Amino acid sequence: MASLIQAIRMALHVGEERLGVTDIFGEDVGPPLGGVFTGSQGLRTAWNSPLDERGIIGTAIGLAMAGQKPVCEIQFCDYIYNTIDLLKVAGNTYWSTNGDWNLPMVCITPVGAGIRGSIYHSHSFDATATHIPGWKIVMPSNPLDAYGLLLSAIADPNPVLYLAPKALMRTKATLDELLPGEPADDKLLCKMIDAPLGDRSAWKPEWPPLETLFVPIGKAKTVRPGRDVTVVSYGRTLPLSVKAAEDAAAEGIEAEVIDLRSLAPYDWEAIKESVLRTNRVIFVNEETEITNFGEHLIRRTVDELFYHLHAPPKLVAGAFVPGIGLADNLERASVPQRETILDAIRESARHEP
Amino acid sequence: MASLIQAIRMALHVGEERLGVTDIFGEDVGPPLGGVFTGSQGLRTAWNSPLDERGIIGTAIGLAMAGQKPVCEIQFCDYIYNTIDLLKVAGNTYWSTNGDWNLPMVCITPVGAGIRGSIYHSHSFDATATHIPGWKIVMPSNPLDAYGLLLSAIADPNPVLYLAPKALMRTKATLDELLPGEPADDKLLCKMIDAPLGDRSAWKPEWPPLETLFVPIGKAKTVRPGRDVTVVSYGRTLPLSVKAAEDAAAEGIEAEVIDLRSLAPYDWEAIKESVLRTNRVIFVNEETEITNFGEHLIRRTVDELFYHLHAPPKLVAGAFVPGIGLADNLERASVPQRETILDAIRESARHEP
Amino acid sequence: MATATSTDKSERLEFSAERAVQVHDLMVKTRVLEERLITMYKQGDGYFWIGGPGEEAFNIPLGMMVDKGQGLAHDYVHLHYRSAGTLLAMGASPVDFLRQMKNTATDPFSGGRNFAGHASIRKWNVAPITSPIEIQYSIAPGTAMAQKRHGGTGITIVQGGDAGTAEGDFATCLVWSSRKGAELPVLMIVTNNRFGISTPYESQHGEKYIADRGKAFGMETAVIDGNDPESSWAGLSKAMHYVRTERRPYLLEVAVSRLYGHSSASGANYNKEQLDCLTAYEAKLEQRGVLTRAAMDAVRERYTNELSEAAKIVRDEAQPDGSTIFDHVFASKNLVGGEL
Amino acid sequence: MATATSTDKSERLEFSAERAVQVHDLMVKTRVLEERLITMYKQGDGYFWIGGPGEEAFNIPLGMMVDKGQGLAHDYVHLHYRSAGTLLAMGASPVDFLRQMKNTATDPFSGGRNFAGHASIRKWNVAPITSPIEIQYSIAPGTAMAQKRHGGTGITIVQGGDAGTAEGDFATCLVWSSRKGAELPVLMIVTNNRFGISTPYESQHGEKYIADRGKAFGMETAVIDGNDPESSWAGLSKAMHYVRTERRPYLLEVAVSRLYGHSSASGANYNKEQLDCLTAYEAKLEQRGVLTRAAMDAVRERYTNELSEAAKIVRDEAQPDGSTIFDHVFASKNLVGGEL
Ligand SMILES: Cc1ncc(C[n+]2csc(CCOP(=O)(O)OP(=O)(O)O)c2C)c(N)n1
Ligand SMILES: Cc1ncc(C[n+]2csc(CCOP(=O)(O)OP(=O)(O)O)c2C)c(N)n1
Ligand SMILES: [Mg+2]
Ligand SMILES: [Mg+2]
Repeated sequence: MASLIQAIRMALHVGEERLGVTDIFGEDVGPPLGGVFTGSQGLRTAWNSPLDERGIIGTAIGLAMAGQKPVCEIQFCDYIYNTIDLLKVAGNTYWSTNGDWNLPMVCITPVGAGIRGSIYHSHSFDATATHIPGWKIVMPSNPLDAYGLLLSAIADPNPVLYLAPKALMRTKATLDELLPGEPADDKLLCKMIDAPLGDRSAWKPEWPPLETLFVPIGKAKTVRPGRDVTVVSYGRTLPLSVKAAEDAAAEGIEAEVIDLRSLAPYDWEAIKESVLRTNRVIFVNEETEITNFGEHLIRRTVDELFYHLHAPPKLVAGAFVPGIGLADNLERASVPQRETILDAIRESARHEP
Repeated sequence: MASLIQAIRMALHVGEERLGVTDIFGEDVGPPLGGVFTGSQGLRTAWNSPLDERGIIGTAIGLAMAGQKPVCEIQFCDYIYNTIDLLKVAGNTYWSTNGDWNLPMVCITPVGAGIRGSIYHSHSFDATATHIPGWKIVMPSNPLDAYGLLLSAIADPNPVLYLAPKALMRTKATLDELLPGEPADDKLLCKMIDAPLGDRSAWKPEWPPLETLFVPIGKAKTVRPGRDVTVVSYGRTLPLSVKAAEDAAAEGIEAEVIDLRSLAPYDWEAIKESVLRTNRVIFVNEETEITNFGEHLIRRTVDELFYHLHAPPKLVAGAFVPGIGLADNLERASVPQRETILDAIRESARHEP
Repeated sequence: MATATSTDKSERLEFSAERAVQVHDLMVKTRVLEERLITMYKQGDGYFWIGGPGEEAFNIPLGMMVDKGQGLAHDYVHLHYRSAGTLLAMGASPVDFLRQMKNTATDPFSGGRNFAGHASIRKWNVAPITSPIEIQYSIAPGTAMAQKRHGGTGITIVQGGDAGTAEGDFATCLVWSSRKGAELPVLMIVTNNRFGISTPYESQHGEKYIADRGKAFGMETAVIDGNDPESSWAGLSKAMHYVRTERRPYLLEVAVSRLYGHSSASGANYNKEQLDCLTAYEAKLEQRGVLTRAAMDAVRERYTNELSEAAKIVRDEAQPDGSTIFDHVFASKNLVGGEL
Repeated sequence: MATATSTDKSERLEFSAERAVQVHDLMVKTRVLEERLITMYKQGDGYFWIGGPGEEAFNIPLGMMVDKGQGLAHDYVHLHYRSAGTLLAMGASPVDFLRQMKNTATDPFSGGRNFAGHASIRKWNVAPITSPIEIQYSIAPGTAMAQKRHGGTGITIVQGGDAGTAEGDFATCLVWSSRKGAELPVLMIVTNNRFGISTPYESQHGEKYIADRGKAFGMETAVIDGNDPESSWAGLSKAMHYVRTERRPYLLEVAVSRLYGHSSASGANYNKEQLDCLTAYEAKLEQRGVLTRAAMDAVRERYTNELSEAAKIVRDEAQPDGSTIFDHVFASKNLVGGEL
């Protein structure tokens, strides 16, 4: 049973061996470290870049132009904000050239709070990212999706942004969600593919006989059925939403929880189908709440489903403050908690139209 | 009667002479050009910077730290996207230092479409900007507000972003909206303060005896009263909205038009008061429409005014495509037109709940 | 078109008459194209002009010496908005520049979406020319890295202006191209016209030569006169030969003129104070007896007529339809990966 | 604390015994502080540690030589996250670093908001230390410009690591500091520990010396040994004297050690392979007869006790309340402009 970060690493391995990945690179991505979250340990094409995010995105664009398949990493999404112009260029190149140059590149970046990362290791990036046209954007919340979305991202001929929820990196798959080919024994898996502590110069991973699995970009997944209220989330707040739904169930409220998984394009049909049944909807993410992607989803909801709503659609998101403070009290007050989500579920479900 | 860009220039002059502005700088901001839109012609403290937006924002931060009052310019907001990290830092410094360092700086940048500016001279910046905490953000739609908002921005102890709608730069004040101290004769004004063509090395402007006027940041203005539907806009789409409201009036629909003027903080009370009367609301801007600031306003509307709405709140905004194409057809299809706004007004006003 | 082999010849100070005639022909062709574009702008047949008159004596040798083709064996070319000469020398058709100027649906570079001078020719490895100054320098290491890995003699050429070197992207290219043991076959070119829009070089640069910035990185550098095609050819020969064979970076600074100001935004009028490389080269050719005044006038007349005809064709071509804005947001095929 | 005047003295190769004792005292104080912070992290009294053990022999002379004060007549100091030594030498109190480590409401630098090592001391012109690598180099020209205009001897000092020089911001500082006729009084310092987290210098740099990057800009440069306080002092004296009096930039590269790895994320364990500047300096002082082993042990014991007491105090201090996240989003007064 792989952890989410092991699933990423295995997908990168399959990408290298079977999907033509030529370069996995970024700061500390190559040996000896193999990524600050271990995501690129033991990979054949992984290399360390200069400490220069603009160079990383620029070089990925250039590699893609030259017919390579780069997967680049921005070490933390907190440090991606000096590259927005380049991300916009990557997203507009196919369009600006009227279809002359596509750019098959993947950019992975860890996002979100929940690890006491203070101001610069807690950012979310979904609001900024979803405002950049021309990128596909995915965000897994479990190892199987982490694996299958990354393979789809690699296979895609467009720039794909892969937002990896930092706080879920060590989340394990469940037994019924094994990656195709991975051993069920997680100790064994660690022994096979985790780099040892200390000197690693002679170490080589022993990859399990993995099969490809493509989680389609643009497809949501209903992770908990329910009739009373729809909760749409992704990334770190997805498992929180599930827990809040379980709490609500104890009070007799059955919340349906949808893992959006792809933010661009996103699965509007799945949201719509659910809201048409529950007539109530909550969007949950941990981004700061002004000009937030969840607000787009609310706009679309009121645009298309206004008369099906039995309660105002709700957003549960991060406080609009300049950073997430280090102290536990500050972090908890800044991003959605299980209780905040539960409150929203209660409020929506019990709302009398 | 000043044009909008002359109003900016005169505000900068008053800023220099009476509000302590020490540096007006950016690419081509100093002599001989005085700004690509002439906004900084003849100003005492205007100077040309290297072609380096990161240096411009960084230096403005440093100048502010050192007790100066910098007004920097990013020549077109299309070129601000490599500085988002620095803008975030400017916005979070007061908070991150728990109130130790405030940063009194103004950043002016021209925004928007409407001048056939193609992919890189047509961007809007309000979605990205409103997602950055710690900045105040203003956007005038007429010369008087351009003047009064800029003076308020200069006087503010915080970073203030001043979005100048490119297509309105030559919009003239009306006679009842003269700047305090400016001559009513616009030819005379041009002669006094516009740099001559050709060699300008010996030229000096002759400034009219201007008075300060502070349009408070955070205060909207109702530019057209109406009982049937509220239209909230700002910048270039504000006069378009007024025209669409006039068209609607010919059909018997009385639209109230609010010029938001400040995007952060924004005047929620003004919106609320109006929507409580009209029960219908349309938000208009020209930014691309996914994760758009108007969607935030819709979210807040459904959060607080859900049961007062007699029609779904609407967003009229730019198409979510990677750029605004040069050809006239492309530009028209990409950003709101008078007719699109009129359609939305009709649809909202005639909507039967 | 020169191939990798022919450019590998070491520099020659004198041109053959044949090459001189060819260069002159392309210089005139480029100048006439730019003048036509300016006329179109002034007559309202386009919203904005920016281009390269004054850079022909460098850009044309550059285009002639590019190893043109598709894929890693050939050169990748990352240009900026003054590069029509380079592209004409590579074989591009002037009419396509008129199309982009008039933003017709037939514009092969952008389908009427982008400003004049923003070409994109994937089949020749010509990267899309973009408006944000200097980002091509952050992108170039990517194509060069792929070429280094591939082997052969293909190189990456990246070009931009003097003012733009203040952007961090220029430094990015220096850093990424010169990493020890991972040096890249990049020819970095700075065409120095001593202006950024209205801002003079002297007021913004502490460097005597921009090229000197390469030295700390162990890069070969040179400063050449780009107002003369023969000195351009010699400088480019040397630089290209080095990059092709050593597979290491080279920084070339080139003095050029800006003959019609920055762009249509600054009037697009001929500036008599700038050295005109075409006039200068014509004087040289006449004096050397390579071409007569009459012959050169004939060349100009031919292109003037050609372009005037081309403009008529373009005038009748359709504008793109508004509904097409949603086309090409996402690709369904990996074109750069060889899918057809 | 050295004033501008004392640092203006030209470099001296030998320290007075007095200064040596003072430097040693501060080196020990800093080291003991860092060790205490690491212990706190390891005991769960903090979430993350990053700091400067291994840089004391440079950072302390730097702090001693800063012209400390508020406003344009004094130095502005833009540091990074390994700078506790500099700040202690300027007179900061170690207990405040413990407070930030434990993110208490009493943390004077950020009120429990920011990571350890992210100081901010406006009253001494110490700019807020931020996490994004290298942006201080884009900010520094602003304070320096104000100082240049103001006159006097106040300078701007900006410091960062070796790997970070790959960011465009480092080039921005070179460009903006050296514009002809508008040169800025900036002392650019690169503390080169030859690592960026796990990535060795050799793998990412084509430059033999980072300092060489200043040369193209006409900047004075030097490379010095930062593992010895006396060579640091000499190098800093020379550099500061130049910047203070010439009002022009200077780029100083300093070789330092990284004694406890990158941060707590890499274990924060003592690395025996790195040169320990404190051990080395103590050997020197003992050999010279300036201090005995016993005296030096006493210094360490004193600070160890002091810090252990301080940790106890901090342990009982309150954490910030969740409701305070909305404080300080906007300022109502222009503090930097002198409003009180
Ligand atoms: C990032 C960015 N900033 C600003 C501009 C606006 N702009 C267009 S051309 C130009 C001057 C470029 O000067 P230089 O690099 O010397 O090239 P030249 O035009 O002289 O060939 C500027 C500031 C831009 N296109 N991109
Ligand atoms: C812009 C940015 N990118 C990445 C990081 C993550 N990061 C923190 S420290 C570091 C290495 C810094 O190396 P160097 O500049 O040599 O300084 P040192 O830590 O060695 O003193 C990295 C990559 C960051 N903080 N900021
Ligand atoms: Mg130039
Ligand atoms: Mg280092």
